[in-house]
This record gives sequence, C-alpha cells and structure tokens, in this order.
Amino acid sequence: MMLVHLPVFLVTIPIVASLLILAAGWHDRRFCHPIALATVLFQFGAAVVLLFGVMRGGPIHYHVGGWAPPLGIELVIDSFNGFILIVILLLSAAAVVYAKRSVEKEIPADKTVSFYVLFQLLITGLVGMTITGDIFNLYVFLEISSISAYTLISAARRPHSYVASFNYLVLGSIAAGFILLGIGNLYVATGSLNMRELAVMLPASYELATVHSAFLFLMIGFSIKAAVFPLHLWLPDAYAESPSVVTVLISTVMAKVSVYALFRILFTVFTTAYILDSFPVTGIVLFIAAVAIIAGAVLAIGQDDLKRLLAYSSVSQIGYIMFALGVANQIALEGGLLHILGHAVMKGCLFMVAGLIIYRMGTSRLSELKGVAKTMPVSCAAFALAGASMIGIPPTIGFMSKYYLVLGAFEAGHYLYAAVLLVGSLLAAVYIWKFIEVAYFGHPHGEEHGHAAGGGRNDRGKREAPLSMLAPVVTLALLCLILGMGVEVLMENVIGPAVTLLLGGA
Amino acid sequence: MADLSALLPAATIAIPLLGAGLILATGRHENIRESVTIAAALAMLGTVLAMLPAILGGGKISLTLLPMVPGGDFALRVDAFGMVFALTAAVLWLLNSFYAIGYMRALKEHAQTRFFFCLAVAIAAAVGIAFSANLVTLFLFYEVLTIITYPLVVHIETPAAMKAGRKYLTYLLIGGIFLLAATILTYLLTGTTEFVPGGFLAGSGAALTLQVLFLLFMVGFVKAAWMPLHGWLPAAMIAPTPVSAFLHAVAVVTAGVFGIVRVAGWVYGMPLMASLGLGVALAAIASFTIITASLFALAEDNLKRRLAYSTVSQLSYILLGVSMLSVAGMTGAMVHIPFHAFMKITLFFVAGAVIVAAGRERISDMKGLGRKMPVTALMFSAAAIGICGLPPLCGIHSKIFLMVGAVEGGMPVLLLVIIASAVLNAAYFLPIIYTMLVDRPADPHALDGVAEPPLIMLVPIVLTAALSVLFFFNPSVPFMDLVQIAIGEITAGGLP
Amino acid sequence: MTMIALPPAFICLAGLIPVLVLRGSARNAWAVLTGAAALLAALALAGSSTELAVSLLPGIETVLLQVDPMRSLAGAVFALAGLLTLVYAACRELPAAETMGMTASLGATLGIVYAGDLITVFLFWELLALASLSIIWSSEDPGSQGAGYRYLLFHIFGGACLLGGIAYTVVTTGSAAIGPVAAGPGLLLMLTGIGVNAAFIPLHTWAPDAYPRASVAGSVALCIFTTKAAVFLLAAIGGWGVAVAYMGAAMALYGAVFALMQDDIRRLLSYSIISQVGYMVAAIGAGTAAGIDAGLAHMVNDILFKSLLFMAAGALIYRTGCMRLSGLGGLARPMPLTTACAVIGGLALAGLPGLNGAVSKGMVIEAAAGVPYLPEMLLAGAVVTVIYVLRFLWLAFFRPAPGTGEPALPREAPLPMLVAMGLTAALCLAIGLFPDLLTGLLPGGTHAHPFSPSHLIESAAVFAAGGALFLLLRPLRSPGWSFASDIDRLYIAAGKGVFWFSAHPLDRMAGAIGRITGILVDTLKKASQNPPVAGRIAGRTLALPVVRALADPEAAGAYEASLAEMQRTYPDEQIGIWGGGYGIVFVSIVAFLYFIFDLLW
Amino acid sequence: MIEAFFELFLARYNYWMAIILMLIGLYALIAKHNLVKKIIGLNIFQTAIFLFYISFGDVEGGTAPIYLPEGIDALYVNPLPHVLILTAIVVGVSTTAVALALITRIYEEYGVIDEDELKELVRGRR
Repeated sequence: MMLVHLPVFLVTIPIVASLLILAAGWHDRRFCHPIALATVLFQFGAAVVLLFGVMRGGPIHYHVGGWAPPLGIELVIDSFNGFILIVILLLSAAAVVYAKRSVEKEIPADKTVSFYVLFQLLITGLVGMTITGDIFNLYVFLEISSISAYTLISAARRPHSYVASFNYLVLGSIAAGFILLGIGNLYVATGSLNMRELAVMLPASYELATVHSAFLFLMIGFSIKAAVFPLHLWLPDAYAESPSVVTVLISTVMAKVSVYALFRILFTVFTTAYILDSFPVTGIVLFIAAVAIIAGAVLAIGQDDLKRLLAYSSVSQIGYIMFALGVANQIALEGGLLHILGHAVMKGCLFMVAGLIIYRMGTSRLSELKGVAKTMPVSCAAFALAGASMIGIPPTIGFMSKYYLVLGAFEAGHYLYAAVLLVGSLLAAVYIWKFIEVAYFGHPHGEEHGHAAGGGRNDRGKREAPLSMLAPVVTLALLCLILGMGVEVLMENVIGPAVTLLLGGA
Repeated sequence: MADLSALLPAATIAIPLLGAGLILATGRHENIRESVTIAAALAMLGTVLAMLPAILGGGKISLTLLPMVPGGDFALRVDAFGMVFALTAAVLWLLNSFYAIGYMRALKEHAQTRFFFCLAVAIAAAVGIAFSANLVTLFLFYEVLTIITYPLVVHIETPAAMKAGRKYLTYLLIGGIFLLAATILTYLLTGTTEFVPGGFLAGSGAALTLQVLFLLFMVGFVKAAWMPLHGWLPAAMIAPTPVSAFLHAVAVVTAGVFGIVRVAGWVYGMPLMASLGLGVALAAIASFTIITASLFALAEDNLKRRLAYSTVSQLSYILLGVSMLSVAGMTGAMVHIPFHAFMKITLFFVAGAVIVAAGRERISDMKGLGRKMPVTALMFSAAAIGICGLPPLCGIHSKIFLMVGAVEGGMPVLLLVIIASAVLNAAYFLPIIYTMLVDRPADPHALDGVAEPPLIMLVPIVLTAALSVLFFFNPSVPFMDLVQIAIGEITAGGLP
Repeated sequence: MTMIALPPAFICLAGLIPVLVLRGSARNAWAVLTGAAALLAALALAGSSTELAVSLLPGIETVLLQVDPMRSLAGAVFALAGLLTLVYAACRELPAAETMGMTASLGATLGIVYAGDLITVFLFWELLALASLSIIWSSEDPGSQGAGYRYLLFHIFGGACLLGGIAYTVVTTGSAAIGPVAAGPGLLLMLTGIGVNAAFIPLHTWAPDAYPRASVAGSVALCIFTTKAAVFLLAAIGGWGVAVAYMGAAMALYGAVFALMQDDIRRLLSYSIISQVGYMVAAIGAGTAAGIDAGLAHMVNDILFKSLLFMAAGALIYRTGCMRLSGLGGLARPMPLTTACAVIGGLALAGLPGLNGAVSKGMVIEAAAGVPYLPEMLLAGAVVTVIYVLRFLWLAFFRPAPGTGEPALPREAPLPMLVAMGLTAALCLAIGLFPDLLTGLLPGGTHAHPFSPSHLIESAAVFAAGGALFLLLRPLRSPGWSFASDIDRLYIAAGKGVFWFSAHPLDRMAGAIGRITGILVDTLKKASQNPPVAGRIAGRTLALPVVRALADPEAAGAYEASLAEMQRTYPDEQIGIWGGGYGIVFVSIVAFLYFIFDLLW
Repeated sequence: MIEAFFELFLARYNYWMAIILMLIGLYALIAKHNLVKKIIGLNIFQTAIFLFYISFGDVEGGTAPIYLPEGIDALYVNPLPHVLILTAIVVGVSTTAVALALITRIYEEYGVIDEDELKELVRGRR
C-alpha cells in the first residue's frame, strides 16, 4: 500500500520535512541537521527500493492525485532515472552528513535554519526533476532547485559569492526562459505535455520547424544549466564562491540532474530517430564536447585556487558526458552514464576534500597549501585516490567510463575524437598533479626537507578534519575504487538496460 | 591442492599489497616496518617458487578474479615467460629490500615509510604485469606501476627532483594512453585481448592497420626506453639508488620490454610480424637506440646516469632479439631480461654503495676507490664485464644467442650493430673500472675515512654478482629452461 | 682416467682463487705450482683421446676437452712456456692481479687449445683478453692505461667478430664443431676475429702498443699467449685461402721492417712477433698438411725463442731500468749469462742452423713453395730479420757502453730469471740440434731437415746478405733513430673523434630538444591561465612591428603601453557573464531564426 | 506577395510581439551595465514568454473556460497554457525577488551597482 505511493513520497515528504525543519529550527537550531539527514536517508532508501522494483517489474508510473495524463501529472521511474536517482541521493546523503560541521563553520548561526530548509528544497527539486514524467512539471522543479541554489550560493555571506550568485541567477533565468519557450513550442506542436505522449505524437511533426526550434531552445536551456562548454561561464564563480557543502551539492547532484534532463529530452521526448536523422545534432554535440574536454582541462591547469581548478575540471568532465551523447551508440552511452555516476562520486570527493582543506587551513590557494598532506594525510590520500580516478588510472571507476567512451568512439569510427578524449585525461593528470605535488612534495615555509632521523615521521603536527566530515570523503574515495572493480555488475543490471531504454529498445 | 595452487598468482600479488598496508600501519616503528618488508619479500619469493615446478613442467596457472570491461576480465595467467619476469623481480626485490634498508638508514633519508610503501606496491604491479592474462589487465598494472613509482622518483623533493618527476610522469602517462588506445583497437579488431601463444591478430585487419597498431604498442611501452622516447630514464636517476637499481634497472624498464615481447609473441606472433615487415622496423629502432645510447653513455660523467644510458642500450638488445624473429633471437631476447637485470642491479647497488660510503656520484671523483672498498669495486668490475658480454658472467650467453639469431633471422647486418655496441660497451665501462681499481687519487688523503659500505648493503651486492656468475655456468636453471618452454609455445604455430 | 680428464685450463682457473689470499713468495710459489700442475695435466692428456662435453646452452653442445696430437703438442708447449714464465716472474713479488692474469691467460690459452667446439673457444678467447688486460694494467707504466684500454677494445671487437663468424657456422652447419668455414660473410668475420689476435695488418697495432707498457714479466706472458693462440686456432680450423698466406707474408715483411726501426727493445720484439706470426700464417695459409705442420712447428719455436728474448730484455730492463737501445750497451761483460741467452734466442730467431728457428723456418719456406712469390717474400723477411737481430744484439750487449766514463755496472739477472732463461735456451738448442724432438710430435708427420745442403745454403745466403748489409750500412749500427708511430695514430684519432662527437654535438642536441619542449610546456601553462587574454596579447605582440611602422609615434606608444599593461595584469580575471552573455544572444538569435522559419510554413 | 507578407507578419502578430519583446529583454539583460536594469530586462524577457503562451492558448471569439449549464456549448479558450503561466509568473516573481535581494547585498558590500565598476572591485579584492 505504502509502496505504491512511494514515488510521490519521494517529493512530498522532503517538502513536509523542510517545513518541519523550519518549525523545529525555530525552536532549537540543533534539530535541523538530524531531520535533514533522516529525510535524505529515507529518500535514498526509497530510491533503492524503487530501483529494485523497476529492475524486477519494469517502469513504475504514478499518477499524482489519481489524475491520469494528459490532465494529471505523472511520475515515472524507469531504469534510467532510477539509476540517476540513486546517484543523486547517494551524493546528497553524503553531502548532508558532511554538512553538519561545515555549516557550523561557514554559515552564520542565525541563517542555519533557512540554510537547511533551502538545502532540503534544493534536493527535493532535483529529485522532482528526475522522477517527473511531465515536461512542464520538470520546469517547475527546475526552478525550485535553481532558486534555492541561487540563495544557497550566497549563503556564506562572502562578498564575491553575491556576484557569483547574481551571474548564475541571470544566466539561469535565461536558460529557464528558453526551456519554457521550448516547452511552449512543443505544446503548440502536439498539445500535450506528458513525455510519453510527446514521444508518441512528435514523430508526426518531426519535419515541423516548431519542433526544431523547440528542440533548440530546450537544448540551449539545459546546456546552460549543465554548464556545457561555451555556456559554462556562470560555473567557476558559482562553484568557487559558495560554501563547501553547497559546492559539493551543485557540482555533483545539480549538474548531473541537468545532464539527465538533457538526456531525457533528447532520447525520450525526441527519440534517437530525431536526433540522428531529422535534426542531425550529434555531430555538433560531439564537436562541442571535444572542445569542452580540452578547454575545460586547459583552463583548470591555469588555476591557482583549488576549488576553481576543480570547477573547470567539472566543465571538462561534463564534456565527457556530452561526448557520450554525441557518439550516441550503446557502448558510449553506457560509458556516459557510468561517467555520470563516476564523476559525481569523484568530484564530490574532491570538492569535499577542498572543503576540508578550507576548514582546516582556511585557504584553498595551492600556493599556500605546501605540504598539506603532512597535516591532513587521510584527506589528501582520499584526494589522491579520487584524483587518480579523475585521471583514469585503472582500476578506478574513472578509468572504466573512459574505457567505455573510447571504445564507443572507436566503434563509431571517431578516432580523432577518441584521441581528444585520451588527451583530455592526460590534461586531467596535469591539473590533478598540481595539487598532488604541492600537497605531498611541497615544503611549507621553505623548511629544508630534514633528513628526519629514521624518517617515517610525516605525521608531525597532524590535524585531520573532524570525523563527521572525513567519513563521507573516505567513503566516496573508496567508492571510486569499489565501483571500478564492480563495474561489470552495474553494467549488467542497471546501466545496460537504461541505455537500451534510451536507445528506444525494450 | 589444485585449487590452492590456482590461487597462488593472486597471492603473489596480494602479499606485497598486504605488506604495503602493514608498512603504512607500522610506519612509526622502523624495525617492525622493515621486518614487514623483508617478510613480504620472502613470502612472495616463496609463492613464486611454489609455482615454479608446475611452470617448468610446461603447465599454466590461470585465474579470473572478476569481470571488468568488454575485452578483458581482470584475469591472471602464469606462463613460462611471465615466470621469467616474476622470478627475477621476486629474487631481486628480496635482495633490494635489504640493500634499501641499509641505504636509507645510512643516509638518514626522510619519508621512509612512503618509500617502502611505494616500493611494495610497485613490485606488486610489476608481478601483476608478469602474470596478466590479457592486455587490459596488463594495462591496469602498467598504469599503477607508473603512478606508484612517481613518489619514489621525486623522493628527495628538491625542485630538480620535481622537474624530473614531471618529465617521468609525462612520458609514462602518454605511453599509457597509447597503450590504452592500442588495447581497445585490438579488442575492436579481434573481439578479445587474451594473450594467445603465437598471436591472434593474424588476418584481423588491413596490413596498414596492424602496422599502425604496432606503432601504438611501441609508444605505449615507452617504459622500454627506446630512443627517442628514453628521456625519462636518465631523468629518473635523481631517485634514491635502491629505486634506480630495482625499478629503473629491473621492474619498470623490464615491464616495458616484457610488454613488447608479449605483444610480439602472444598478440602478433612472429609470422605476422615478419609478413608486416615489423621485424625490420623494430630492428631499426633497436639498433639506433643501442648505438646512440652507448654514445651518450661515453660522455656521461655521473655514474648513475651513465648506467642509465647503458640500461637504455641494453634494453634495446632485447628489442633487437625480438626483431630478428628467429628462435635464437627470441631466446636471446627473453633470457637477456633476467640476465641483464641481475648484472645491472649489481652496478646500481655499487653506485649507491659509493654514494653511501664515499658520497661520490661522479666517476672522475672515484679514483682509487677500489683500494678502500675492494669488494665493492671488484663486484662492479665483474658486473660491468658481464654487461660487455665477457666471461665469466651470464651476459655472454644472451650475446651468443643474439648473434646466432641475427644470422638465423636473415639479418646479418645486425651482427655489425652488436659488434659495434660490444666495443662501445667496453669503451664506456673500462674507464670506470680503471678509475676504481687501478688509478690513484691526485690527493693521497682524498679517500681517508672511506670504507666498505655496511654489510647489509655489501651482501646483496655480492649475491647479485655471484648469481650473475652462477648463471654463466648454469644458464638453464631456471631461466633458460623457462625461456625454452615459452619459445616452444609461441613457435608451435610455425616460424616466419 | 677421470683424474686426467680434468682439463688443464680448469687447473689454472682453479689456481686463481688462492692467489687472492696468498702473499709474497708464497703467491709466486703457488703460481709456479699451478703452472706445473697444468703442464703435468697437459702431458698426461697427451696420447689419450678423452673427451669432456657438457651442454651449457640449449641446442649447442660445448666440448670442453678434446685431445688429438695437434692439441696435445700445442697444449704441452703452451703449458711449458707458461710454467717458465711463472718461474721467471717469481724473481719478485708481483701484484696479485698480474699473477692472476698470467695464470689466467695460461688457462685461457689451454682452454682454447683443448676446446672441442667454437663456443668454448670463444668463451676462453674472451677470457684471454681479460687476463691480458689485467696483466697490462698491473704495470707501473703510466702509458699502460691507454694501452690496456685500446688493447681490450681491439680484442672485444675481435671477439665479437669471431662470435659473428661462429654464429654463421652454427646456423649453416648446425653445429659449432671446429672446422673449415664456408666462404661468405661468416668467413670474413671469423678471419677478422682471429686476425685481431694474430695481429693481421692493419689490426696489429695493439701489440707494439701494449707489450712495451707491460711489466717485465708481464710482457713475457703476453708475448707467448695471445698471438700464438690465434695461430693455433687458424691451424685447427684450417682451409683458409691463399689470401691468408699472402697476408702472412705481408706481416712477415711489415713486422721485420718496423722492428728494424725501433729503439724500444720490447717494441722491437713486438714487431718481431708480428713478423714471425706472419711466417706461421703464411705456412697455414698455404693450406697443405705440411703447411699446417710448419705453422705449428714455427709456433712452438717462436714461443720458445721469443719468450727467451723477452726474458732477456726483461732482465736488462730489470737491472738497468732502461728500455731503449740508445741507452744500453756493453752489457756483455756484466751480464754474461743473460747475454748468452739473448744471443741464443736472437740467432734462433734469425734462423741460424743448429738452433730451433732454422728448423721451422725451413719447413715454412718449403711449405710456402706451392704459392707463387711466397718463398721469396719470406726470405726477404728473413734477411731483414737477421739485420734487426744483429742490430739488437750489437747495440744492447757488444758495443761500448754509451755515455762518458764507466756507469755503475748492473749485476747479473736474479736466479729465477736465469733459471727460466736457461731452460728455454736449452730447449732452443735441443730442438735445433735434434729437430725430430719436435717434428715427431707434429700431427701431419712432416719432417724437417735443417742440415740438408739446400737449407744450409739458404740460411747461409740469408745470413750473408743480412750480415753484409748490417756491416755496410752505418746507420743500422747507430742507435737512437726510432720510428715510433704506426697506423694506430689513425685509430686513436678516430676514437677521440667518437668521444668528441658524443661529448659535444650529441649532448648539445639532446639538451636543445629538452629545452625546446620545456619552453613549449611553459608557454602552454602560462597561456592556459587565461586563454582569451593570452591570445589577445599574442596577437598584439605580433602586430606590434606593423603598428610601429605605420601608426604615428604617440599612437604606437599608447598601443605599446596598453600591451605592457595587459602583460602586467596577466593573468586577468576570467571573463564573467559579459562575454558569455553575448554568446547566449548569438545562440538565441539562431533559435529565433528557426522560429520565424516556422512562421513561413 | 501581399498574401505572403500578410501571412508572415500580420496574421501572426502575436508571435512577433513575443519575439521583439524577448529580444528587447535579452538586450537589456546583456547590454545594460546597471544590475537593476538587467533585472528589468529579465522581467521583460519572461513577460514576453508569458504573453506568448497566453496568446497561443487563445481562440478566436472564445469565452472564458467556465462551466456552462447543459445545452449551451460555447467555444472557450484553451485553459491549460493560462494555468501553466500562472506557475511561471510565480516563479518569475520569486526569481526577481532573489535577484533584487542579491543586488542590495552587492550594493552593501561594494557600494556600486554598475557592472564595470563592480568588475574592477572584484578583481581588486581577489
């Protein structure tokens, strides 16, 4: 009985919870975190249950309030967004655990309550985006998450963060406007807003330019949200200036959901038939993705601020996912989805470590972090592991997704683009190594590396971050490895079916 | 028993990893840490030796750990050729551990825990390469080896070291990328990357494709330090000597040549190589490297760097042997892997011993060192003579086989290359021997207070040298026999 | 008989180890003992036909010990000479390395002699080179470093060539058995390889280069083994073309002429070795069984009288400390015994009937008769030989001592030297008087008749010609003029060239490549900090000359100032919404165009 | 010709209004340096989209979609776009609110609301 309504609970319960937080927080600030944690854990559990349900019994359709489409709003959970759901909730859970101490440190006490409320809303919006089957509903959830994101970015009260948030807001609103326009065009063309119905009706009017323009608007809109290369300009500031935990969330979960929406629109609403034949867009996407991979990495190399560096690396990594979209064959898409998961995990870990470093060292400028590994060995080890995954050192998950992508590209005959992909991973090595070198082999305040008698004393003055922040970091770092080893299982059970679904198979 | 022995390969790789973990855990108590290293080395040697009889019996031990990606499960297979590498690595790791302990303590080096940790992981990766059953697994360990050796290279953490480290990493990572591309291409062409004696690529693609693929492989195995892609090896000499000795004379470089031999014999197969004309290409590269590297060595005054160039040239002996595409040539190539390893590690050990005992790295400063450290100097001379291919050391055997192979493979021109390089080898090693043993320092008191290195370093030196001599008198056990088995496998499908 | 099956080579090599620990006379005694043991073993092997084969390498059977008449003869002689050398060397304590070198070279030579296949030969061949090197480097002579260096390079080269030839034999015949080599590259390589050791022209320079640099005893050891081992191998393989014979003749003449022009005693004798080896090569090259016999016989004799001469020379140098003819003289009185030995050796070398030289030289010329012009050339060589022998004896012993007044007269040579010299001299006489002692052992069963009229006339003529020339031409009797340079100058120059090349052009090239890549990387790094601005800077910098040329001064100045400002503030802020906004406007315009497009239909 | 012109411009004037408004909004958003004016531009942009929605939901001579008694079936406009636009408007308003809040913050911090000066200040402080 309850299980039937699980999908809607995914959205409703957090909203209730956010109100609860507000109420409880009013009473005592310390209630906020437990509630948030409980909620997100519930969501995660629910997501797992749903995914298993999908794996057993096929897609789940839930009609909100019993109104069947087209009038009612429909929640759909299939193997694709079930997978995405797991990813984003996993990261959200990690972020919430991480949030406690980081919030205490970074957010003004009187804003803690509203912070958690917005945080909850952000997650909710993203979850809604993921599971909704109604395209306008998608827009609404998008705006919910966006607005809470704008505010969260500036929550740390850092002057620059206001500017960053403002830039993001302007671009985000333009994107939202485009998306709205696109949706409107689709409605004009078909008279429906339900994704499944759209998918059924659209082929009739594939040659209609309304559809083309709708497609274009949606593409642009979501590309801006997902920070695909030429439209990424809001991203570095937003990531670099927002509080650590918010960075973690928007850099992993939010970016991923935008990409998910892009995939949804391209493959579910507009089927592969459209994007390959009537409006051949893949070539362009592939090209843009290649440029993004290189440009993002090159820009990342130039950075001195760790968070900024990671932000640009995100631009490059999003390029990897778009790459899969551009190649658009089974293997490449498998690689792409795998990279959605992998990048979420590793980038989350990296940003968390950046947060830890700021938490302890008070700065994230590489030039001031010489020898930080001696102070925070565990965090830096985690960074190294996740970084290795970012470079694509086997057997981490980063390598696996790269392998699939290259394999797909080769299979599709895009040898040059495959080369670009590989070069990208090399550049990744460069910017990851910028930190590794500084952290492990740099000497703070010009201290001559003492031939410390007997050696093995690199734990002098160890000041590791608090456990509650360290735990998620380590977990994610290990996940990079474990997921990499267990990649075959994922492929078999989750990603493989998801991709066949996307490609219009069973 | 069978199932137990089937797990031995995994154990061989797991032991050093476990040891690495323990090293990290016990880092604060040096003696425990060191004993962990030694214990792990012993245990690993034990497992390898435990597998030896089965392999010598012509058997194989296969083990699939877990499925990974299309084209390659994470699988191990121990065969004769892999055993050659693994056995060399296992024996030398044990000796090197003793030596390294002595060296690091004598110099009071910092970050020793990191050092021994990385060393242990590196050996695990090396053995993994030796035991890989397919290209993907090989690539996996290959990359791990690249990354984990970096901290060892930059150990002293001076700006110069960091610079060298970047160079090292750049070369090796680029190589890794090429190797990955080659692996995937192989998979697309054939649908598998599993090593098959005699190769499986034949007829899977156009001649040009396969030639390009081989080029990819060659660049991929940049660890073989063939010119002009050798730059990382001399740069890596800034590392502590045990690293130069063990990794850059044995593990890492051997991983490179091992890979090339694997690809030649187990992916392409000699007939295919011949029909594609790859033998000639490889021969050209190898010859160029052999001669040029020796010339570089002539002018180098820093002992370790000269040894590094000598390594570059000697590694190409192996490539040369492969390029001949004849039984004898292949034999010479394969058997040169362990033989060269034993002799070259001796040389590096001595170089390190000189640094510890006399604090000298330049050859020109070593005048008359032999009077103060006779044993060390003698061992050096012996090993150097062996590298020149003179009796009574094992180097001469590989030389004989290479010569025979050159004629057998119908490339008598290569004889001239080998002759020239023999002269050049002597030309750059003899002056060192003279300087150490015969010459006198300008200032008679220059060497006061210099004495033999501590026993824990001296013994490994003597042992490696002794083994090199032993292999001269008895090359068959075990290496030549193993090589014979391996050759039998890959030539079963016929010769070019 | 297993006890006898022990190869003499191994006795010597086993004897090396104690040398390391023993000191002083004990060491010498041990060395002599080892030599004696080796000799005994060699003698014990004679006549037996034992064979000792081990399979060292897969596919190739290595025969460590094989006995036949030729081998047992050569083995016995080498062992004997080696023993005598060790006795001679016992006069004083040598560096351990030198004693080991001597013993080892004896062992290596015996190994070559008794080897049953080419691989074994090769192994001992290389060992011999090493042993000789340790002898040379043990000398106090400052020149010994370079000499030893060049010596080993030559022999490494030779060894490698030999191995090449062996490889050919192995591949073509399928076995490494010792025997004639098929014509082709294999033959050429093998000939080069052996030729280096046999001091073929122009590969001979190491001999006069190294021998004089070695110590007194060392040079004796050197003179015996290397070249003669090569000769033995030539004989054992056999089946060489006439070309080899002519090469021998060339060596005979070349060596003799150069010997004539030397001032350094041992350098003189080194050239004399080349010349005498020439005789043997000529005989062996002639190809007949008689030729082989003659070659072997002459090898045996040369070993005896040449080592005798080197011993005598050594004794002189040991006592006087002077190694140049120009500085010696009048030593007949203070050192009668040495003088006697030197005279015997010299005359034997010159080929005086009644001494062993005449025996084999006659055989050689007989054997050479089959080849056109060969005997004549060899006789000419013999004449020159007579001259330089006379010159050597006259200048060293019989002419009045140079310098004013009576120098402190040197004492007679020490006992061990005398013993060794005496025994050798006795052997020379014995063989000279009773040739069958030697010829009876020859494998081909050839017999020498040095006292046959023809031979007597022949040698008389040679001596007459030589003596006459010596007496007539004054300069021959005057010391001091020495012709010390040979084609080795060429080799040295070439070697220096290689060193220079690797030290300068090669090194600079490598450095340049490294630097260029470094610059590229740095540029990339800097540019990556803000690509748009970097691009703008680059563009403006490129345009700068144009602007300077065209624009009026202050505009150009402003331009430069702005450029400088840009470079100063680089890397600048990342471009924010501003640039991005325009990008968005662009894409939206595209979208709108689609929209209007839609309206048309 | 005339028909085509008529067809293109006059018959679809509502679309044209939307497009023109949107471009005006975008222009303001991008080209204006005053942050407040940017937000105004944003509003124009959004409003244009709203109008677009409403206009295509409209039907010639349609009445408001109200439930009518039996028997009378009037032609009424499509309600759905209007409903959607209500949501969109709410969203737009809240966005504007956040934007203005941010602007005030920025003004407190930097004392300017001009983009270029702001840019300078930001660079100066970083």
